[in-house]
Amino acid sequence: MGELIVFYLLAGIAIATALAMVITRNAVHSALFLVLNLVVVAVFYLLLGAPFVAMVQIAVYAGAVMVLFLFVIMMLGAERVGGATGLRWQAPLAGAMGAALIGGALFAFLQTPAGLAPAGSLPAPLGDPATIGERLLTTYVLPFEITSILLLIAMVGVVVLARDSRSEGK
Amino acid sequence: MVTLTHYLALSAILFGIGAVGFLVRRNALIVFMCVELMLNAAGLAFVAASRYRGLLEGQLTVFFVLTVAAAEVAVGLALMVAIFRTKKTTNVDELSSLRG
Amino acid sequence: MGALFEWSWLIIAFPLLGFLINLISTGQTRERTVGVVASMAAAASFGMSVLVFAALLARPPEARLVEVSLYRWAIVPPLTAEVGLRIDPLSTAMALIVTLVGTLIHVYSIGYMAGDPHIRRFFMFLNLFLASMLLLVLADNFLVLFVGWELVGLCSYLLIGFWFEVPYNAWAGRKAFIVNRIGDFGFTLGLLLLFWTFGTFRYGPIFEAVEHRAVEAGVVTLITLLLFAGVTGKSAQIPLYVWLPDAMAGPTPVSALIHAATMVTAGVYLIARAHPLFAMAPFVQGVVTLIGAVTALWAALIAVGQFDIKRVLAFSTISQLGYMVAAAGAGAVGAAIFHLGTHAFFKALLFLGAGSVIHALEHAHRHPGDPSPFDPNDMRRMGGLAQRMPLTFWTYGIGAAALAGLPPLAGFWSKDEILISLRGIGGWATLAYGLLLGAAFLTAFYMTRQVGMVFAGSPRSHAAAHAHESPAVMTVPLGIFAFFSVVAGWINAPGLGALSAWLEPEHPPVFHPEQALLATLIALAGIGAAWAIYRPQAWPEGVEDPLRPVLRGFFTALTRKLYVDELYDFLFVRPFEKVARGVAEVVEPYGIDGAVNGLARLVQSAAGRVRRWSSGYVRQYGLSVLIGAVLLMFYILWMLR
Amino acid sequence: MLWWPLLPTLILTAGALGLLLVEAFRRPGSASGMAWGALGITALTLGAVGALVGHQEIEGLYRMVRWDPPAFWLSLTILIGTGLAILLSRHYLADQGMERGEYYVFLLLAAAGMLLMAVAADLLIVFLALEWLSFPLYVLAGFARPRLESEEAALKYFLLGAFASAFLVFGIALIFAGTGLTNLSDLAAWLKHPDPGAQPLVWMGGALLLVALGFKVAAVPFHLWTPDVYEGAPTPVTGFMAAATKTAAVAALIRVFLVGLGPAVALWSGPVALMAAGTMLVGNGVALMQSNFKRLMAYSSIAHAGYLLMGLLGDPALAVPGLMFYLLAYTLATMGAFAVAVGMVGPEGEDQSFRAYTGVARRAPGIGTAMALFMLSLIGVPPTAGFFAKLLLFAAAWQAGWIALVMVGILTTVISAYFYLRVVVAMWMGPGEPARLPKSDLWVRLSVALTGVGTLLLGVLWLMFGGLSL
Repeated sequence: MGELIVFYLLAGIAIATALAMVITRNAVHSALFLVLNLVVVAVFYLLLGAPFVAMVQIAVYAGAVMVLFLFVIMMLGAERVGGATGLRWQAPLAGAMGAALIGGALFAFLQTPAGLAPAGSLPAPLGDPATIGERLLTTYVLPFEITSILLLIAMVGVVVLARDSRSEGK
Repeated sequence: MVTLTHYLALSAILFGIGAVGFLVRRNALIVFMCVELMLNAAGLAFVAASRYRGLLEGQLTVFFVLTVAAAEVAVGLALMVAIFRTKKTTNVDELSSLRG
Repeated sequence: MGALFEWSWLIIAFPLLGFLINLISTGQTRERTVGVVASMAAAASFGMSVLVFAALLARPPEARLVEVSLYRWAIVPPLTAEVGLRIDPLSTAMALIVTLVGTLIHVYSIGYMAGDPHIRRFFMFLNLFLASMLLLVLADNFLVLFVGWELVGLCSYLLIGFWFEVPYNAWAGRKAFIVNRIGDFGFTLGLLLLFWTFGTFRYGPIFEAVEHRAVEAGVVTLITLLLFAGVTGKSAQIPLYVWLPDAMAGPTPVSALIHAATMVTAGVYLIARAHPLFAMAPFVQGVVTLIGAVTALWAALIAVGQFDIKRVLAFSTISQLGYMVAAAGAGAVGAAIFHLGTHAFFKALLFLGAGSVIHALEHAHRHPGDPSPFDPNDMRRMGGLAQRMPLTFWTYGIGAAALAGLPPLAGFWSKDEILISLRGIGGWATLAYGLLLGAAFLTAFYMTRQVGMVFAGSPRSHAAAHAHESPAVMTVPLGIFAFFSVVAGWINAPGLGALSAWLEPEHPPVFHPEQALLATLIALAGIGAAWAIYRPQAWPEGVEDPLRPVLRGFFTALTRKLYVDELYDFLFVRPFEKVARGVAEVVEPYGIDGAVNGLARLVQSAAGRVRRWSSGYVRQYGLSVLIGAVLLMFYILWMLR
Repeated sequence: MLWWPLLPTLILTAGALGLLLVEAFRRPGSASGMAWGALGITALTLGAVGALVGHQEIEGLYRMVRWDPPAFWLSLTILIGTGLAILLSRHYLADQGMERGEYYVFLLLAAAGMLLMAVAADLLIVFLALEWLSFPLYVLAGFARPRLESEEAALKYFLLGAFASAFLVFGIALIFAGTGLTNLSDLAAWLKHPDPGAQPLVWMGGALLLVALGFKVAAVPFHLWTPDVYEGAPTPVTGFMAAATKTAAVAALIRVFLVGLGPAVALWSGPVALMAAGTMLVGNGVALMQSNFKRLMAYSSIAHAGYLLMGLLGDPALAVPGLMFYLLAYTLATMGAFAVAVGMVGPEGEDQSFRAYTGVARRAPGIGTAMALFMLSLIGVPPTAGFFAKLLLFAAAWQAGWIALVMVGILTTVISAYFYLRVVVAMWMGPGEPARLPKSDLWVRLSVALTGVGTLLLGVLWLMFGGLSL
């Protein structure tokens, strides 16, 4: 029972921060609400026996990535955007479609008896960094290497995109 | 008792909110943040499933999704900065010269 | 002897080789060389055809079917197609006709096209056409036949628009293309249905299955009907004949070879080839016979009111194709192919003769440096050419008489056999018989009219007065064709019957003296009636056409081709245009001719609405993705019920 | 631990990274050396692919990747598209003043991601390969920076691509939640004896995967990004996206839907058929309205996505070879058409409206003939490769009972003749003298010639595709 209360409490915060992020006008506030949301999800990860992923979530996502976001928002002065839009039906239709997506998904999940199963046993050492590290270098060595290449591509891509082509002087 | 269905429902709600946000916000940066929210929702579903199935694979997959998302953020923000230099805006509705 | 058949693919390979040689030869090649190479390729193909024919002739009649496997298309189990050649009496007869006529017209083109800056392109297309036509004829399955069918069509469009600098020519090429697409749409469906029904495209297994009645008659009826849709396009039958008159925009040798002697007969060949299928669908046979006969009469009628020397011949071709289709539809394959052969010779002769006249008039007109516009095809500007171009006149006269059906020329025998074959079947065939007799009268009439207008009397223009006989490279083929136009009918003459025995050993040709007499009398009546109206003495000065006062308004209708183009415009093009304009403001940045693009406009108006989705807004694109996702999800939920 | 299936990807990646080093240290100046290097690496990779041709099935690296005959054909097609894109780029980059060596690095990296997609045997690899091939494409689409259209194209592609990949990840999550599996072969085995309690999750996940892959292959209603991105991106990149990316997306569709979700075909065939029909109709229909060549080719690429989707539904014994053949034929014709388009670009800028093509063929008949050939192949007129390709896919769909869909396919093929021929008509018969003639750049000419000959020859050589199956 206590478990359930904690879940609903955290879920409420997660949904509230997500909604706030979408609704608030100021981009800086949006980013901060997203950070909150990411932290709440990290707490869920801890509850679900995934301390390593929770740490990565906090460090990489809530930490580095969102700082980058905030930095760019500040740099561009893009807290608010002006200008009218010609898309009159966009927001109501998008809202309706989003509601339909959520409603449909919930309906399907409720029809899934397998999903109602109690938590399986995840032996404690499985979620810890050592086990994950071992897996990363055996079964998941290929995705691991691919990810490193992806990071490299992103890095070079950023350099290419950010370099001011007008002042290259080639 | 908290079941997998609870977690999946929560992740679907977060995913839906993110998708709607993508479609209603005009600031490219927020639009992109909404994508992060959606990926985050998917991550929650993975970890929960991992827990309820007693498998580690879900957690590992989230690790990869997180890393790739970080890389994607880098590319995306660089792109937005580049456009801002040319067009002085991050309003996606003003970037609609290509059409038809 | 068997080894020779293994080499029969050379028939197709020679023209292809000519095409390739001219393709890779440098631009500096002398234009004469180009023509000679192409002609030699065609001649080699003819030689090979003769060899194969002789080899087949040496066999006993029941063994005259050789299937040469060339290529095993080991695709995947359900679709195994073997590419091979089918050497049998029908295909060798066709190959002989195609290569012989083709070779002669290649030679003629050397003279006719001399000086054209794009002569290399011309001969390349001509050789490619020949190879494609032979592929169509010699193929042993419907799929390869279709490949050839499309290839000859492609060559035809390219050659109709050969002088594409003139917008009309380009338009004519496109019209031919699009009208043929309509027919080929049916053809494609027919092929798919055929494959679906029989599990193969090959003639052998299909005919075997038909023989054993292994398929339902209803399906075969549908298949043959769809195949016939393709025939109406390619062989210019009602209602899709409208492209052929405009196809005369191409150079004259092209008109002679492709649009008279060979390609347009592909439809007749298809019916003959698929005869076992058609035999199983009596209803379709009736439809084919009747459409052929109506086309024959209809086109002959329009030919009476034409002034363009080549257009008369074009409508005549449609009419004669109607004869062949009617005969093939009635199951008289021998008669149909016989007429196909004789028609190839005398119609090629007529076209080349017309080309010779046009050539002469063009040169005579250019000579004094007169800049005024002049249409060398207009028969109203001719007259009195008999004295100035005697060779052309005599050969043309022979061709005209053969077409009119005067004994003992070629057309007489073949037309006679078609008429006989339609007798005694009863029902629709009797009606067709009557229609074809009427068409025979009109044929004699319009050919006499043409000869009278072109060659008799006195010149009606400066150019006609100064015309000279064409060079030998053009007149010699005329002589050769004239020779064949006289004798080609004899191979099937009574007592000999060689061709029919070759094609259909079980059906020897019959000769009814009273039928021959009737046909001759009808032809003479047509000639007499025309001569009464068009003889120089009866033709007062300044009258455009002495027939006009006789027929009045109806003559105008004939000159306007009985308003069929206008009717199609009214029935199909205009409504589409109206709907299209009403629904959306279609921006048409590139002028497309309304005559053929009505369907496109309709689609465009619908597309205009869809296009508004591409508004340029990222968010809207995203919304479309989300809507798609929701639709997919609800489909899944619906399946989960 | 068998890593052979990765050999082509590895060679290409290593080569690309080597080029990146060269670029970092080379002196400023013409980047043609980089183009030569990229070509050489592509050729080397082709050799590696060729070395693997005989192998029927290799599963490797903890069953993450798998080599089989489709992998061979997909890799071959991707590399051909890549090689042609490199040939087209040199002249274009120089003319447009964006001659930077990183361009080739990104081209090769994108191709490496596509090669990975061709051998993917696990949903995780499908996701990573999709991102791998997308990152360089985002950069390449915006490579003509600071030209605004190029940047706009890049941002649109990026935002929508990220949006779609979120659907992909969520879809994989749902499938994992339902089955605990991400391996595609295991998934197929699971679906043969499914746990009914988990089926809704799996099917929902499948639907979301269809969204993401439908986006990548440009299927209706996920196609809207295509024309804008194609128009704005540098022309050789557009060609590369139209040809190679399409191949990679089809590879993903084959892997996920024919291998992984194959046993559940009865469930997804309905929506895929609707998508195929809608894609053929919309792609060909809206193409009629276009007056810009690049947008026309974008709608052409959408239309062909429809035919390819139809291929997913066909009898696999026929449809899979059909898809391979179709992709090869489509790649050749599309890259050929883009080669002509690149040839029309001069230093003064780029005009891709039909007006710029008016009468060009009369002055350059070789180019005009080749373009006519490409357009005929895209329509599917025999004897070009496009005809046999369409024939195979139509026959496969017909065999599987999708007769109405085949009818739509034939009908839209007829419609497509109008707009493809408009290009040919403008080039051959358009009024007036051409404003500009194609450049006599050897590399561009070479690609036109290669694709032209290929389009013709492929029609004859399709017997090579015998015995090819999943």
